[in-house]
Amino acid sequence: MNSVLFLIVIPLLGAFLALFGKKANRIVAILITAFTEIFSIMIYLSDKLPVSVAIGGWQAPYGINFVLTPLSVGFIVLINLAAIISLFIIRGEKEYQFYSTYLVLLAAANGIVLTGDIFNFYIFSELTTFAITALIAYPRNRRSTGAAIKYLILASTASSFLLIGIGVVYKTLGTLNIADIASKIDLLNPLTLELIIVLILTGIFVELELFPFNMWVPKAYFAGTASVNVMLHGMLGTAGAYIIARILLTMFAVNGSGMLVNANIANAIIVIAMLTIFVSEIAAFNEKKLKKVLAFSSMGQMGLIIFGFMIGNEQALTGAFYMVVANFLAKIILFVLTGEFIAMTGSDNWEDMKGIGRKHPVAGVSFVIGSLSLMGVPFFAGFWGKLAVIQGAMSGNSFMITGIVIILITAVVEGVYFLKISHTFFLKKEDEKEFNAKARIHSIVIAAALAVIVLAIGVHPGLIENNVNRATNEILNSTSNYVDVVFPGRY
Amino acid sequence: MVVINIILYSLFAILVGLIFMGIGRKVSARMHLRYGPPFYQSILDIFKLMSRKSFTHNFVMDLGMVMALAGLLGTMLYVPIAGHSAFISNSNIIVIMYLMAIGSLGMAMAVTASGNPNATIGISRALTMMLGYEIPFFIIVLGLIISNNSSSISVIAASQAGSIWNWNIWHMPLGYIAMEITLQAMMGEKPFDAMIAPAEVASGPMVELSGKYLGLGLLTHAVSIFVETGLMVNFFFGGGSNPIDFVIKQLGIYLIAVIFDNIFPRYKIEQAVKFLWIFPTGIAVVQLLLLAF
Amino acid sequence: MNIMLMLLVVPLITAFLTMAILKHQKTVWTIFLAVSGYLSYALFTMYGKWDLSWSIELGFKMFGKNVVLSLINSPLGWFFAFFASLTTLLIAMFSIAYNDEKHDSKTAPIWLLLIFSNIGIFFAKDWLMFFIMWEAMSTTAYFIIAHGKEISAKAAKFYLSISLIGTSTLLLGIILVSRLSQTFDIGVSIDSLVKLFSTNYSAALLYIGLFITTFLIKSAIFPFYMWPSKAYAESPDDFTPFLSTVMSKYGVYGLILFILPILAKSDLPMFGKISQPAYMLAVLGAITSVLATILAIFQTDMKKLFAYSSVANVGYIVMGLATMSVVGIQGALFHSVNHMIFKTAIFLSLAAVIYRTGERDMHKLGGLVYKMPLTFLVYLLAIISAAGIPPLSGFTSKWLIVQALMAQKMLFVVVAMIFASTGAFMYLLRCLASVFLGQLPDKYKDIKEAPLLMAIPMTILMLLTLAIGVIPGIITKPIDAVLTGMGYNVEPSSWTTVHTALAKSDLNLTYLFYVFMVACVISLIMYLISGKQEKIDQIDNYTAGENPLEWDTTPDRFNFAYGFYQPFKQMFNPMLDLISFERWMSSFGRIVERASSALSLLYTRSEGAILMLYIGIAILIIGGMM
Amino acid sequence: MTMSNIFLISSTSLIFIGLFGVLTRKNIVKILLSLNIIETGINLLLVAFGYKEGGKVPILTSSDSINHLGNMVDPVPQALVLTSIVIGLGTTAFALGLTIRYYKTHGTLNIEANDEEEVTAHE
Amino acid sequence: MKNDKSLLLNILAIAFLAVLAYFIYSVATSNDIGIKVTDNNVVENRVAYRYLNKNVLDENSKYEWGGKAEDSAANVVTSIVADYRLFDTSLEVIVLFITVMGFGLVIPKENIKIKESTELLYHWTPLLMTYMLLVGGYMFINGHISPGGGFPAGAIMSTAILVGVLAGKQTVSHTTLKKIEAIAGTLIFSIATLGFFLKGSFFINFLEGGNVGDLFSAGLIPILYTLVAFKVAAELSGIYFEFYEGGEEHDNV
Repeated sequence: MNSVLFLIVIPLLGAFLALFGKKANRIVAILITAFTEIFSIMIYLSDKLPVSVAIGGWQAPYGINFVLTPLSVGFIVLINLAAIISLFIIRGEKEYQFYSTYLVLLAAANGIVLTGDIFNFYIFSELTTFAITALIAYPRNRRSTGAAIKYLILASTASSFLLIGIGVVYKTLGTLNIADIASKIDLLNPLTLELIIVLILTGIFVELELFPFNMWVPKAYFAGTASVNVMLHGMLGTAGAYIIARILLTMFAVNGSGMLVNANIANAIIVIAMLTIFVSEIAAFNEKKLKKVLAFSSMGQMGLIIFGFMIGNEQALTGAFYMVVANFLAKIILFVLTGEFIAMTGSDNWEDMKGIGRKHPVAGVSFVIGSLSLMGVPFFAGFWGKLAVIQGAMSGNSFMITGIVIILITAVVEGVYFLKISHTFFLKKEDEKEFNAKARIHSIVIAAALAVIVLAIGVHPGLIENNVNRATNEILNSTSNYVDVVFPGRY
Repeated sequence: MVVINIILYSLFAILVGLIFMGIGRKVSARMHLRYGPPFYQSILDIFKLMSRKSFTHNFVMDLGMVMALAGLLGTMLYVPIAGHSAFISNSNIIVIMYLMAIGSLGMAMAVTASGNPNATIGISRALTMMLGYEIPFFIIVLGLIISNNSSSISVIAASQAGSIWNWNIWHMPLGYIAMEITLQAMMGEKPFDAMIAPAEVASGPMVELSGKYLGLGLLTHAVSIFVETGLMVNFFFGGGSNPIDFVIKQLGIYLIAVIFDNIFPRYKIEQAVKFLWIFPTGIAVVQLLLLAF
Repeated sequence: MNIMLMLLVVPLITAFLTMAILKHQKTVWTIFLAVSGYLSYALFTMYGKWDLSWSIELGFKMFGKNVVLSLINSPLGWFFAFFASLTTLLIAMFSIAYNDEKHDSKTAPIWLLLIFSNIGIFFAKDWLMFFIMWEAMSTTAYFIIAHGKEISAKAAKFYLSISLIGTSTLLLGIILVSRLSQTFDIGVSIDSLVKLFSTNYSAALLYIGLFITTFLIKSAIFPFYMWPSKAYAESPDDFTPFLSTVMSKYGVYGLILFILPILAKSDLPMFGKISQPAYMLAVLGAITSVLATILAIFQTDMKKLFAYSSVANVGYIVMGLATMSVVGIQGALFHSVNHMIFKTAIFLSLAAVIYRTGERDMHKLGGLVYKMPLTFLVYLLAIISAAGIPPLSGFTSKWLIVQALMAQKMLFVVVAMIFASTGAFMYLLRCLASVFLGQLPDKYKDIKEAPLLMAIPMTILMLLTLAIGVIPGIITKPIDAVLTGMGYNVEPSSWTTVHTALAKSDLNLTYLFYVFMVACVISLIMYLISGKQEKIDQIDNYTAGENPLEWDTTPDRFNFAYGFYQPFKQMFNPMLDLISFERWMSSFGRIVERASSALSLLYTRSEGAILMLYIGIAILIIGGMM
Repeated sequence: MTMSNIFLISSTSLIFIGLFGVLTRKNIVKILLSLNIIETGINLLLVAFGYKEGGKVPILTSSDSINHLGNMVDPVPQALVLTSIVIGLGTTAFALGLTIRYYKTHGTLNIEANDEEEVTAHE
Repeated sequence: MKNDKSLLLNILAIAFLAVLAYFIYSVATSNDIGIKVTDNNVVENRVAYRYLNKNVLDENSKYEWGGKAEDSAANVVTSIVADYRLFDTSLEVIVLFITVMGFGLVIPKENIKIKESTELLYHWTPLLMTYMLLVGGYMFINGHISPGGGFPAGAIMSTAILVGVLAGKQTVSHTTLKKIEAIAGTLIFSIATLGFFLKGSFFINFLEGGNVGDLFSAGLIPILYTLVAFKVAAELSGIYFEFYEGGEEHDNV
């Protein structure tokens, strides 16, 4: 399984080659991404999982290792899917920096998910930070520059906390391997453990778009083009969900049971998740810029997913994974279509997008399907996740009940603004002017295809049941499913 | 047989109603220190009106007036007259309440079809008034129904048979007082006659009616007097042992109404509704509570 | 193929089919008619086959088991589904004519989806199916109400927000209840809630409170009584009858399906003859009818007027249900059907008026009886039925409800019922007087009667309400099946007579009809034997015979509908201000919008990004140390 | 006070100074300066984590040093610091580049209350 | 700057730091059982001990000065950076690559003319450059036996080019630097991939290492360091060129 490194090496080689490629860059990027996607699917379908890959021949915990489990490879598949979609919807000629940066981002996103070493993880996350900053800054106008530098400063400050955390981990446990740390976490002094958790969480919560760590999010989404939005959401956001599952629920878990080792911190995270849901959905309610609405909604969904993860029972975990998939698919639909709509109307404001649904009914309906899925309406993928998370939260303490109430209240707000926006597309256009640009067929086809998948999962959740169950099982029994994979025979 | 019965009962009710109206006019005149027309004047009026040429605007007027009379006649047939009825029925109070509405509806339809503003204002007032008096009326009726555990007038009337002391007027005096006030409003007598107020809206609903339409309207009014007083007799005065007894009681009740009509000024419509919802309703509620607990 | 499945699949498939050929409106609506026809027929054949069912296992685990979605043909569900689809069939016929170039709402596919969820709600056997269909219904209805119009979208937003609150409470309730019974089955959950009532009264009350909230929201019962006035008024004219008659029954259905059995089986504190929760329900129904009636009286927009009228009627139904007696439930079910029939007739005739005139404000119309006599007749009979005047159908059900309330000694509730139903005369006549009667404005001089395709369903509805009024057995027989299915012991009802719990108070409606007919004949004879009449123009009369044209003026056309009940309204003005739930809702909406803008600003300025980061770290530290 | 504690305290102080600066300064260059101070602090901290009283450089010079491997300081933090330095360098370079662009587009180096969003859609 | 808001921010910052300080204090003084951050953990309990002993592959193996070992670099830090954790180092290269590219992307392209250098600088530059390049070269070649390595070497080499630029000498063009950068980067990863084809593992040190302490030892480390040095030098030098080498400016401002 050593060949899994191709998922990192090939994009990076491509990043160097892109310096010379002129027009062929896009094709090369698409080919590379297609390769990584197919390759990751092949790994996922092969029966060799789970397996730990030692890089450079040095066994863990001494060398750096990649851990291939159904969970991580499943996320890789999703990330690469988002990547290839983001390439397809690029509009206009792009310079080589764009593709080069994109390929680095692809490698880094894959690396974040696959790596089994915490310091390696830090480097990958720094790489994504730089790549994302470059991609946001790419248009080089006022909006994107402001967004990029603010993101960079925030992310760098946060990542210095992560680095300190890693230092403390090394100082106390003498190892950098995630599985090794997970198996030794019980040896730590409780307060030292809390220090480590706080430091590491600070580092990753910025990428996870959680309130109050997420001041950069709306600006970044708003400044980025549609394809960058898809990357931010589909690659970074999905990787973020994985990070939670891996760092919080595996590395810092009690005996590999999927429960955070420090119950107080778990409660604090739930508070943060609830705050995120509440703040982001309320903020989106009156927002007129469509991209910002979607950004806020992304934050809200992330809060929901983390809420599901932190509840810590099987039902809620299943729900959270369903939600990851549903949010991944639905939000990509919305971002792809938003890009098209903005290009067509020349305006960021959704109130100016009247008549699009009448001109392109398929696009309009796909948008509706995406938003319904995000709202958690039955027949769409998001419903099952929401149902299971709420059901799982019921078994928790009064804290969780508060969370349920917040979820339900914000679901109302979310429903109102999403359907309000969706319906705007079907209004009659006031002026008879033609649209600025034509919608591209392949974007609409992508959106429609994803919408069909959302619908299919919604109607028959059994489609991804096995995959989700594998992931849930892995988190709930991380000792046997993760630590044992890296260190066979330690337990 | 039943059909003949129905026709006879209808004619009887019309006749009684018209004679009551005549007597009422006579009594009013005497109170005004006038001589007044003969007691059969209303019957003569009917013949006169029916035989004259009349004006209509559209078929709704015709339909409405016919409907109004039919509705009141239908209502009348459900009111037991001293235990007698045109056909076997339980004479359900609720049915009577709703059947009476056909009369109002028909009348309202006919006169609004004329397009006259006065008529429309009159109708709007009449319906408002109706909302005003239905509440106390129904609360009184409810008391009767609760105490008898039946919504049949026959049962209510039968429960008062025997001595004069069995009459409900002694058992529920408050209810009677409320009913008396409400009856004033139901019959459209002062102080609750804002809907026909001749000085303000030129007789309101009747303004556009002429000839046979006015005649039909008068007939409707006659039957409604019969029905309303008949209900009162059945509710509070034992229902009467024979039709003569029944009619005499009715006459008594009607005369009380006429006397009040002559001594009171007129309420404005909103004052009337407020009054009805405060005093008779309040009294009736007290009565109801006394009965229920 | 299983017929239960067919009921779901046919509308679903045709929905997607019609989506593809949306441009050909006539074809689409004809398909819509065919589907409703098929559904009505299929449901008709299903009567009596109470063992039909269908279920599917989904690959999704809850409570350790795979989730199962299942349908069952229950008498209660059949009762609602059949009459709903019958109503839909008639509306569909109307819609073919209505949706021409000018009035095309393009909602047929979504409407088919709505019908799909409609069937699902009425036949659901488990809560998950129920919820799925419920939510599908809520969201699809939003798109139909909004139907691509900006003004409608605003009204629909109102509907949507309140409806989403309803689905949220439903979801919470379902999850709580099914956790209790460890399954989604509705029957089992009733039993487990009954058990909970004996052990933990307040928790059980909270559980059913969540469900009741949802049902009340959907049926627009107080305190959620005001959304219909917005949603009904702005929805497509041919959809309004469906919204008003079928969709307001979902809540009623839910109450009968779930709440009534629980309240009936549990041992609850009593208030008089019935339990306290049921009494509360009755009081809510009473408040609804009274408020809605008062509000209806003051409307100038005819669709808003009848929206409030619908609310009031559902209030009657809830009152009937809350009696918890056979007669009351019978009355409530009967009134549900009646309301479907007469309110459809009313809204269709109004739609015909709007179709011809394009006007919704009553005071801008008038005298249409000259031009649209058939529509007028339909409307007239429908409002007679709505007012509860015998011998039309509306009377029977109202009578049953009143009888049941009196038998249960719910004194003030029954007074409220009478108030509402008397008040109904006021608003019903207001619309009649100002739309059809009075003077015809000059601009409507050339309008025609409604087209044939519209006239047919309207006539059928008119005849239906008459037939049911005269022969109540048409409805009471199926109601017997429903009541038996709910576990009540009922005598088979007769075709002509309705029974009540009070002594000697039964009523033979056919007889009543005959009597009324004879009375009609008598008064007709009186009319015929009297002198001849002459038809003259309205103007001639009150211009005292002068011809305004000779004076070089045109006769003014008057309409007196504006401020029809002005004195009455002045009485109520202080109260109306007080109870304006709408104002509360919109002020709440404003608060959310302000909060939203403030938060949005926080993100826009972002100078506090690092500060917020530190605050986040502080939350983590402090949270961890606690 | 041991050397190790001096290292720890001084590095923590550096980090605190940097954190203070990042929050309170408005000028981007000053913020980046603060970030660099944090980085220096972290590097010192990491090295201090691996520090050992009287430890030697982890470079083999003779067979003698192989026999006293326990006297050497921990080499891993030093390797981490190497990486960390490069990342810090990258951050600074990129951020400064962005700052220059920021000055051009915004006409100021202040990060305070600026609204980037008046530009219309560019897609 | 000296307004109230700034004061508020100062107070908030101090409050936060106080919370943080208190937290760290309580962590340091915690009396609970378990490993504390302030404990002086012995190196034997850490992974570093195996690096020092060079017995990662075989726990019982020993090595001697001048003998063979699994990693024959005398500088243990180098052996970690460039062998045990080579993957991290390769990614560092990417970090530098992407940040410098990002820098080049965002920096406004303005044709800045460099002032004529002084005579002294102009004439002494070649000497200076040669010296610098030599020092750099020494560092990356000897990175595995003494302090040094690819990154500092690259930085020193890039200063040489900076001097050349400042002196106005035509040393290397920007395009050449790009090419060097790309080729070096490609080679690093090609070598990594080559390991997979030769030994079945990426980033493996597949060359037969020499003896501990020898110049020609540590297998691939010197080669990789060379490549890293060239790449870093090219990237850092690129930054200077970005400043004044105006190009096609297509701002969307």
